[in-house]
Formats: sequence, structure tokens, C-alpha cells
Amino acid sequence: MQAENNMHISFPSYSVNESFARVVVGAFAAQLNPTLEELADIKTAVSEAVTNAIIHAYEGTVGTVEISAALIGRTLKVEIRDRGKGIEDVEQARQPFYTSSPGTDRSGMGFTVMETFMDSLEVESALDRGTTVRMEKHIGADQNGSGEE
Amino acid sequence: MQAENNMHISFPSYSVNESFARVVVGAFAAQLNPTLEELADIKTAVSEAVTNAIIHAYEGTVGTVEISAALIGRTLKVEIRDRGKGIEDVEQARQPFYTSSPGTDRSGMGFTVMETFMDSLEVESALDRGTTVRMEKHIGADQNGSGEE
Amino acid sequence: MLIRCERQGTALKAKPAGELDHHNADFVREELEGMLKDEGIKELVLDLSSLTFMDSSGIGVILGRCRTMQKRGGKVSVMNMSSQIDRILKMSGLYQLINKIG
Amino acid sequence: MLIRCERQGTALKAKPAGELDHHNADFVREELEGMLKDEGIKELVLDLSSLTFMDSSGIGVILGRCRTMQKRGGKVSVMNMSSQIDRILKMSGLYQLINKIG
Ligand SMILES: Nc1ncnc2c1ncn2[C@@H]1O[C@H](COP(=O)(O)OP(=O)(O)O)[C@@H](O)[C@H]1O
Ligand SMILES: Nc1ncnc2c1ncn2[C@@H]1O[C@H](COP(=O)(O)OP(=O)(O)O)[C@@H](O)[C@H]1O
Repeated sequence: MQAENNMHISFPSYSVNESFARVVVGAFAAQLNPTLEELADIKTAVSEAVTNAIIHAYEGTVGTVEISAALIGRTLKVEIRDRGKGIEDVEQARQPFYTSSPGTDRSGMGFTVMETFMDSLEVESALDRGTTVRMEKHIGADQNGSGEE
Repeated sequence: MQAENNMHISFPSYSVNESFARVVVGAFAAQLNPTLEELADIKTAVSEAVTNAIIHAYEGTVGTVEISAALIGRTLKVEIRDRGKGIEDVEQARQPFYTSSPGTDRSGMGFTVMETFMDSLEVESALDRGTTVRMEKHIGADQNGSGEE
Repeated sequence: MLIRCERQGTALKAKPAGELDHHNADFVREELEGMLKDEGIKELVLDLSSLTFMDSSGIGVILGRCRTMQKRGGKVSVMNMSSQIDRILKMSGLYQLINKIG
Repeated sequence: MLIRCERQGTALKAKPAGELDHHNADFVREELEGMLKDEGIKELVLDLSSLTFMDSSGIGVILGRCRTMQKRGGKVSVMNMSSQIDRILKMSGLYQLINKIG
């Protein structure tokens, strides 16, 4: 295994790319031999952030979603960026159940899921400039690696 | 399904990223509901091109490998780029069994595999500037899509 | 995404298969709302055993169907979820509104 | 990547599991060459049933072991490959040098 590794990916904000983004980050994190639960946590958190970029940041328009990820030691760092409309009040947005689309089937639980499933969550946003979500997760010791990779 | 979609990814030329690259392009192509054989063809061809960038283009040094892919109608277009040492004689390099590393376990079959498994292969290279491999594959009609994606 | 539905008395048992994310949420909502037009249905039982993924978009879909059922004095139940989906449902407080069967 | 090896008379049966690409090629080569130091082995039988992926790096690994075995008048056989791997082996002309069992 490489001691450090990183990757960058970008794709248009089509909802079909939500599952693609999950698979990409999951496959990258797989290099640390995560447990199935750790892998599911990562995929879920990435899905939340990418979905937010698609539905909130670009709202009906099509923009670019960018993901950078790095493996540093046994920690996955992942950053999801959009250049969409931005968040006016990040603190409010991060509250459980807060959603700016209350009429729809949005639950307002996206940020709460990210926070719960990852070890850290940082949200940087500027109106009309876009939003960057940074998350980290430590992957527990490699249980069943065969050693040679 | 989106009528058109695209993605760009880059990562360092570590051999551990060979399987990552296969999974990424495979997951992207999966949006066209390929057969298992079509998917295996695509992953194998991508693996060949990425491996060449890692072992030939950057030879022991670490550089960046970039992949762009697009779905246009039912065609996957994929481009693998490096900024490594380049190929002096592309025609010779594409010959079956030709390898510049005859002492090793390289078989010289990489380009032949790409050509056989994909519908088209184009190789552009400049010494000390790098190599771009472009491939296309038509994905046969969606047999078992459930229609709503 | 595919949903198998089965009427059992006044209950509708629905088994969505695949990944319940935002991309598939509209489809699942519309399929379920289509079935729930039948006001004779008083309970929606969601068998989640074939969901391979669910994020907060799934919470939204279930919450929305809770509202539909509550309007007619009915209820929503869930069963057979993976431990990952169980954690998401717990986190969201949904178990205060829906039954967990089994 | 894991390789299970079993001596059967003068044959060595080796069953690599996982993805045989360039990243894993060195490991597979070294494991096999380590076993093949025993000059009593006259046939290397590769059971490919647990290979989930193989590209031309795998051809190189098999070709290299052919050379090792030919030097001692021995041979290499393959068995249980997927249709994808069978196509790669065919394409490479390897079946002119190795036996396909079954
Ligand atoms: N990338 C983003 N760009 C713009 N607004 C965002 C973004 N991400 C989140 N938001 C805002 O934060 C709110 C809360 O987000 P979240 O907790 O994921 O809930 P939900 O997506 O269900 O509304 C959203 O309703 C939206 O107003
Ligand atoms: N990206 C690249 N950069 C530099 N040289 C390359 C690249 N790809 C292929 N080559 C050259 O072309 C030759 C043939 O490639 P290939 O058919 O894949 O066989 P092999 O990788 O087994 O040598 C290589 O040996 C190498 O000299």
C-alpha cells in the first residue's frame, strides 16, 4: 500500500452521478481495507455532500462537482466542492432537520448524517461562490490485509 | 439516464491505483447498463493504458495520470493521459509482442489488448511530453434496464 | 430501482430493491403514492431487505409517506433493514413516527 | 492477492486469488519462482478459477514461468479460467506454449 495517495475527480451535477461518486470514493478508501461499516459510512457521507451540491448548489442548473480525496496514514480526507449558490447561514444549515426545501421530501438530515458517520466535518461557503465540505475519517487497523499490497 | 455525461479524474502513478482506475471507469460506464463482458473489456483496456503510464511513462518516478471519460448516446469514450517520457515510434509500440522492457515479465500485449477489447484506439505521443490514449466502445442495447433511471 | 408491492388486507407491503438515494427518490415516492391512492390502505409496510444503500434522501421519502398515511389515520412500518440503514433511521428520530417490525 | 499451492507428485498446483494486474504481478512471480526453486517440479498447473481480473501483466507472468519450466524440460498448464481470461490467453498466442486443461 502507498503511505500516501490522493485523487481528484469532477463531473456534472446530474443525479445519476450520486452513486458514481459514492463508488469512486469508496473504491479509493478501499485501499485502507476499511470494514464494511466504515465503507458504508464513507459512501453515505459522500452521497449527502454530492446530493447537496446537485440539488441545492446548482438547483435545476448544471454545474461541476469536484471531489478531492487523500489517504494519509490511516486517515481518509475527502473534500466535495461546488461553485453554486452558497449557503447564507452555515450554522443554521447544519442544524438537524433544517432544510431550505420544506415542501419537498428533503429531511434536513444531510449534514447530521455526514457529522455522525465521519470523524470531522467542516463546511466553508460563500454566497454565489459555492460550498466546500471537508470530512475526515480514521480507518481502523487493517484486520485482514494479506500484507503484500 | 443522462443522454450525455462526462468525468475527469487524476491520481499519482502508484500501481495501487491501477485497480482504482478500473473501478472508476467501470462504475461510470455502468450507467449504460453494459453486459458483464463489455464491462470486463472496458476495465481490461483501461488497466492496460493506466499500467503503461505508470511503468513506461513515469518509470520509477511519480507523475500524474489523468482519465477523461464521456458517455455520448450509447458510446463510451475514454482518454488516458500522462506527461511522461513519450513513445518514439508509436507504430512499433503498437505491434503485438513489442515491449521496450524485454528482460522483464512484460508481454508487449498491452496495446493489442486495448485494440481487441475496444472499438477504436488512438495513440498520440510526443517524446518528453507524454502520451494520450483514446479509446471508444459502443455499449449494446440496454437489455434489463428498469426504465426509470 | 424496482419496487415489489403486495396488498395484504388493509396493508400494502412494498419492497424497494436497489439504492435509495436522491436520484431514485422521486421514482420511489411516485410509485408508492400511486399505490397509496387507494384509501383502503391503512398501513404501509416497507420491507427494506433489498435496499443496498440509503442516505437521508430515503429518510425524506419515508417521512413523506408518513404524512400521507397520518392524514388518513394510517401508519408506516419498516422491517428487515441493514444495520447501516437502521442507524440512519435511529439518527433521524424516525422511529418515533414509524413502527419497527421484527 | 493470495496464492494457494499444492504439490501433486512432480506437479505444482497453484491457485492465485484476486486480481492479476501489474500491481500484483511481482508478488505472484516471486511466490511462484520461490516454489519452483524445487527442480523436482516438472509441471506448473495454474488454477485460475479465483482470478477475478487479469490483463496483459498476467500474460507476462505466465510467459515468464513458461521460460522457467522450459529450461528444465517442464511445462505449464492452466485450468478453470473465466471466458474473459480465456480470450486474453487466446489473443496472446499463449495456448501454443501452455496446456489448457479441461
Ligand atoms: N452545497 C450546498 N449549496 C447550497 N446550499 C446547501 C448546500 N448544502 C446544503 N445546503 C443548504 O443546507 C440545508 C441543509 O442541508 P442538509 O442537512 O443536507 O438537508 P437537506 O439536503 O435535506 O435540505 C439545505 O436545505 C440547503 O439550504
Ligand atoms: N504511456 C506510455 N509512455 C511511454 N511509453 C509507452 C507508453 N505506453 C506504451 N509505451 C511503450 O510501448 C511499448 C508497448 O506497450 P504494450 O503493448 O502495452 O506492452 P508492454 O507494456 O507489455 O511493454 C512499451 O513497452 C513502451 O515502450
